[in-house]
Amino acid sequence: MTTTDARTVGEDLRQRVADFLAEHDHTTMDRLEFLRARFDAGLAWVNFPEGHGGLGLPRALQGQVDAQFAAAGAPDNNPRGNGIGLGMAAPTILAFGTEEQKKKFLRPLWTGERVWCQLFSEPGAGSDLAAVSTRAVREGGDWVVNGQKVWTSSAHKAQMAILVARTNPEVPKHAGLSYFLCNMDAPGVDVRPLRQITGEAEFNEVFLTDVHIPDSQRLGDEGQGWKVATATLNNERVAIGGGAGGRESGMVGVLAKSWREHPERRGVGQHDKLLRLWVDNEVARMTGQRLRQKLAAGEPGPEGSAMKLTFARIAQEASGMELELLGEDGLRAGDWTMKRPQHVDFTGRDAVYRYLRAKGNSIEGGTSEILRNVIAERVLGLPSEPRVDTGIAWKDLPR
Amino acid sequence: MTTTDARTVGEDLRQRVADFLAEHDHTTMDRLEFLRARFDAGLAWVNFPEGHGGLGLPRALQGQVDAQFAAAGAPDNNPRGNGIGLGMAAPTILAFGTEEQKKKFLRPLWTGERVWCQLFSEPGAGSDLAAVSTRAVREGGDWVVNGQKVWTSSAHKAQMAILVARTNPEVPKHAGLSYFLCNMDAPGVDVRPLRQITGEAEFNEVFLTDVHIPDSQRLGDEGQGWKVATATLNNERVAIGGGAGGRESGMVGVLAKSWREHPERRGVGQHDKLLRLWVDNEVARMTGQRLRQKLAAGEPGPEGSAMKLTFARIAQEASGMELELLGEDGLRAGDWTMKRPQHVDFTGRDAVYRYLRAKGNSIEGGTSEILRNVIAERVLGLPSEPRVDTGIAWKDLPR
Amino acid sequence: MSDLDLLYTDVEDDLRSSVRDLVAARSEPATVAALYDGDRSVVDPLWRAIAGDLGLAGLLIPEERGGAGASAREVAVVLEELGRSVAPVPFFTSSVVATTVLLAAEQGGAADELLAGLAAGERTAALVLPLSTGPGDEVPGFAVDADGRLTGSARSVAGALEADVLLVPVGTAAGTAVYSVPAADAQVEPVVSLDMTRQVADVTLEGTAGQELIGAPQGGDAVARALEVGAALLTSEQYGVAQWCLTTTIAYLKDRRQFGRVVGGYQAIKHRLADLYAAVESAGAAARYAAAATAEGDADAEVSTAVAQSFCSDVAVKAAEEAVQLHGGIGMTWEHPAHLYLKRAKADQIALGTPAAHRARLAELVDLPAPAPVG
Amino acid sequence: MSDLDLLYTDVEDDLRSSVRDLVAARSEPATVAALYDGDRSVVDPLWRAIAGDLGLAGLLIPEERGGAGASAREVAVVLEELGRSVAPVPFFTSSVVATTVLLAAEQGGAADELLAGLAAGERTAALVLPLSTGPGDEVPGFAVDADGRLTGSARSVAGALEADVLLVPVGTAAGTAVYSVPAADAQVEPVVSLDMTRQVADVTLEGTAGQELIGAPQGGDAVARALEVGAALLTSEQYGVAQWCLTTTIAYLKDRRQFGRVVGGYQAIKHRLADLYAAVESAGAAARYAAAATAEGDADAEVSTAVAQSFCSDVAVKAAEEAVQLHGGIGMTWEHPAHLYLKRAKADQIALGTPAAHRARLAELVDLPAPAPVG
Repeated sequence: MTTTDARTVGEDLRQRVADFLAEHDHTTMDRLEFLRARFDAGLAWVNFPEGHGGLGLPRALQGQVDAQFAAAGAPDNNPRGNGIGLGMAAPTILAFGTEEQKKKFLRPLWTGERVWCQLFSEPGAGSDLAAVSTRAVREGGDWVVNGQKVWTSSAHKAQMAILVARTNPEVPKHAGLSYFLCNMDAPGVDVRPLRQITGEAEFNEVFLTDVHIPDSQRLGDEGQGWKVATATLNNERVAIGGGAGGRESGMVGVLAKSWREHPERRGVGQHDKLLRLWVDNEVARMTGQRLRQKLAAGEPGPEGSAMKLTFARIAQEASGMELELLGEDGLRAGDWTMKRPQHVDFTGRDAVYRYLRAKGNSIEGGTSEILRNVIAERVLGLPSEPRVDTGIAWKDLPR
Repeated sequence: MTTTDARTVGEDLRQRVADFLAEHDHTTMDRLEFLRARFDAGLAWVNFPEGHGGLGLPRALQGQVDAQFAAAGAPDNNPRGNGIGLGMAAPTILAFGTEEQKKKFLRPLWTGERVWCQLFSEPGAGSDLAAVSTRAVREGGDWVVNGQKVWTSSAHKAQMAILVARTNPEVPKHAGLSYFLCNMDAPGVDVRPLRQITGEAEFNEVFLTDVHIPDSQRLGDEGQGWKVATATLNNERVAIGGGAGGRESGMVGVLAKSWREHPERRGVGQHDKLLRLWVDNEVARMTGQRLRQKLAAGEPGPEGSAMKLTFARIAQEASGMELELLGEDGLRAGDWTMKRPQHVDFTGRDAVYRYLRAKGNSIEGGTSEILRNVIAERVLGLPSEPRVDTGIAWKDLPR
Repeated sequence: MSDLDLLYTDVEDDLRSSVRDLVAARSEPATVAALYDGDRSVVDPLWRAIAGDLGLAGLLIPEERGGAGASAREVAVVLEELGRSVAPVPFFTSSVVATTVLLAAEQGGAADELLAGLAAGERTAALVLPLSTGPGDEVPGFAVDADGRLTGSARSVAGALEADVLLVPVGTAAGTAVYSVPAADAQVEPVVSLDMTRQVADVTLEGTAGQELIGAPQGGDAVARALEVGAALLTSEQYGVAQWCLTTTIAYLKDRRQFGRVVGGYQAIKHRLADLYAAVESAGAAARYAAAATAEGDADAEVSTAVAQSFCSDVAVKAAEEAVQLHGGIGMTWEHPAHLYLKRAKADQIALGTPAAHRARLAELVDLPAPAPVG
Repeated sequence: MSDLDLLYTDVEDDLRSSVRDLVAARSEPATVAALYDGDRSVVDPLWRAIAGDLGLAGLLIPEERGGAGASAREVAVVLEELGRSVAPVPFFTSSVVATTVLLAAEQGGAADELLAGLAAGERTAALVLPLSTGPGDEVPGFAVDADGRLTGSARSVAGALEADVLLVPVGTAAGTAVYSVPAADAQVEPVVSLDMTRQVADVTLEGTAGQELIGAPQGGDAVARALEVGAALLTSEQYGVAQWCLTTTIAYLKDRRQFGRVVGGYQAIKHRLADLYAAVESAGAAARYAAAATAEGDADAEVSTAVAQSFCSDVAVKAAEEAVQLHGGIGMTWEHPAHLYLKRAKADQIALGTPAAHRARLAELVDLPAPAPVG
């Protein structure tokens, strides 16, 4: 598509949204009805195909549409409340779902009627996701699922889940998995808060006991679960690499503000370290800017994984340094009460919270160790780790 | 041995040295004759057996003997000029040599008549010493050796060498090695200086072309070379772990002196880094002091390998920082001329030399990477690296 | 800089065993974690057992004043063990810091009775200063009126919650004096703390009657000495914390498998653990050196304290951070004890002066001056 | 802080290729290493080819003054390539630093002829300041007498050995002026240098006749601007150095085997290379940002220069140090080119201000003041 074409398409789309808004008065219409109508008009995610909330247009045009709806004061689908659904479940359902599955699940997902969560990680399968031991056994038209999942955000709010389970333990571990769409209100689904070192519980453990899932909610072929899950996780990586703030964003901004506003906190010998962190943060901003320019120019760069490493390190060092600068105030925490936070604000709350929560930055969404492997192998072309589990049936692996 | 016994033994020994000195007037006697006599009297290395320069006494008593000879103004055997001979070849010959070999080689080694070097490393066998490809083939009563050795210090001054060569390529790599005592003046031994990044050549490459070694100079059994070489290298490690200076020893001392004497060099933002290095150096001193106390108390600690890691890091960081502090003077080097240094003085010469030479600290005598493996596996008990060369004949290994 | 003995004596090894056994029997991670939810029931019995049953509260107190007459060396061994178990007892605040203040009081004076009570494990004291106050820092004094009534406040005071008597630095024209105040007479406001195993409190006195134990300016010297000794010996606690983190992490990684292999067998992990091992062992030597120098009143004590504080504070934090990271997700959970050590390590880093502050102090001690300010 | 374009244009890609091809054809590690033994025969032909044949000497000079009218962006691409090959040419000293000084001279004045000569690649200039002088540093001026004769000296001057004309900062009552002196009239004493691929010299003038090119105080501004631009663009050279080190090391480790396995397959090595890759890519973005900000005269240029200098200087040194270490013994030999990059990287770290000096400058630019001195 040339630039001229793109401009025309953009103008057509703008007109289409204007027409929609003219025909649907959000000030009088029921919010949900309005959202459903927007979906049906292909203005939900314009890069999706027609009939599934989209128009088959470039993803880049979505921002324009969202901005136009927002400018008109129209209600949105609260995307922050359904990040896993929108960012991970939806593209996977689109890619691997049957026509019936797409029809059934995509619209309520987009409108937010159904919030989704992700039942992937297990106590014994963290970085090594293919090692999941949650079993799904076929019984008639259903699969009966037993097992334990962990690190599930939103599980206590979700109506649906994407689930990876083992359907065949007799084959090597990657080959014996299948992928399911699981109703969270099904009998046998037990969601328990998982308390973190901050005192609160962002995440959950989910215990699955004889949970029945109809075979019609299997996504992709039996045994194809690893492939489907990989597609889901690639969408996650895109989501993480995407965000980047401006100068003094993140924890360094908090630290710089504290330094400026409180001369009494300025520690002897800590000035150069502060400046190093400031420089690292600013270089990360520049690197992110270049990454976005490359993506926009159709040259996807491999820097995304590297940036996640950098962000985690900076957040951890800056928040650790902040406590040192605080001195007697650094010894005081905000609150250890077990709570379920509404959302996670890495740079919000108190300094002790920031320090502790930042420890998760190098674990969640791919540990820094795994990311270094990924960079070394996929970007630098270095050999992969010696594997001892290749070709061995899952049931025979040491655990 | 109780403390009382030890005191008696020490007194007896002191008397024995006094008697020797009374009987041998070093001011009139030929230096070499004096040293030979000292050897024959068992006062060379008192922990060696009688008949081989020793008296079978504890090694700890050697210092007393050396001090007594030094106090009397007697000539010494210039131990600095034959470090590999005294530190590595001698204990190995003692442990694995035949009676005839010990008789023939130990006395001229100790007196310094024969300087020794070590023909172990090869371009393709650095950390992985067992991969040496220098071949020794039996021809009648001799072995005929062909190959290339590298990183050989003192080869240009040495009369003898300890040599590891492959005598059987048909068996796995550790099993096909033998250990030889090689005359450096034998035909086919070609010593070439190996120039380093400092410009000078401390080390040599040694090319061996049809070099004949009589079978009587094989040390240990045929195929036992790995075991003998390991014993040699353990002696090296003891030698490296042993040394430790006082406060502000090494490169940090140079840096601290420069900082004190040149206020104009004190870099903004570099004060805390200087102090960190000073602290690290001082902690290394304390760790070394504790290590020596443990050794003396018969509790050998595993800290030696860790200390070599630390020393290398500190030397590299401190010498790098010194150049930054020097500014315009840091851009000036001493001398790039190819030379053969008489001895290596890590903290001597100019700052550029110190910076470059320190890079070798984490490579020579076991790279820092190998030392971390050693600590992880032998001290912490973590699994060893997956091996792909076990049980495969050397000739079939990929190279 | 003498050649201090850095090894442990047999007596010290025995002492270590008895502390370790007692703490293992009376305190476990789950009960320690409960402190964060406000359940402090583990504290009193554990402290009574350590102070009274084992008689450790009087270690630093000479026999003629009712104590055990031991030295900083033995105290350091106890602190190593208490660090290794993040034990929530006021041993450091009462038996080290407050006791060192009182030892400066002249024998036969007002402090004798209190010292005897501390030695017997019957009383517990705390010095009313922010826990973050380091050696050489300015000590803000409380005000005293003509009737000996004290007024003032101090934030983030450690040990105040467990103490029955507070030692209050008081500013006078002649310098700093030290008064005692019954804790019951003071406002001691618990603070939600980074480290709830050594929970801090805000202490306020509003015309509270106090008794002068050490006059001015000797009281200032006593407090300075207590901060010096406290800083020196806290490093042994930090070493204990670091050691627990290292050994626990290694044990976990020898067992945990991912991708069919034991995680501790992956080389990048091995190398990190090797580096951490080197750091922790070095911290052990530095802490031991500081304890020995303190015990012997060595001329080198101040330098070795600054060195050990700079080094051990950061190693303990590093070890705890690595423990959380290398445990993967489980290390981020409340259920796993790693967070207890992370919080203690981070609080200890701030306690008695940050590493950077100790390096700034070291710069003066060893004549490595800061650059002149620019412009 | 505008959204500067950080990508390379097609024109820049072509420029890169032609520089790379030319340097590859005319310079190789062994001839570069020969510089350290005093054989400088590689320098002149290579520089003539770059300055004349490729016409790169006039990149920064506007077309109306005889140059190519390109910008700092294109210059940065050239510097990346020259860094990648440690090319021993005075492009940076003459075509970047000295040229930027002269561009401040009014058109129609005494500098025109020299600029035209530089643009044509027929002449080569050098600014007579220590290479270590950074933006904002005090610039010591030479003395001038009433007859325009200059006296003074400067140590560790880069580019002076290759220059036929020297630009001399001269201190006057009105500030700094810039004079030119034929290099042949000056004492230019070669110095055995850390980086012999950019060998420095000591320059002494003893009553040497000079010509005023830029009067005072404009000359001072011109020099300051040249240091600013030089610092910004040197980071692209540093990125080139770092990139060579990373790619060469990876290539070696994909081939080198120890213990039967490719060394690049050991996880600890992989993780170090992954971290180094992240650093080098980030350095590329920072250098590119500084070049773009300089080219566009962006308000953010000074900040981005300080940021890039702080970051890229250390990354280049780190990459070169890792290259030496990860090549094992071979990286310590004279025969392997790694040392050429280590020496260039270390000299570049000092050149135009150390990273710490740039951070101190950054502190003022972004209002993060140093702590008040204690006591």
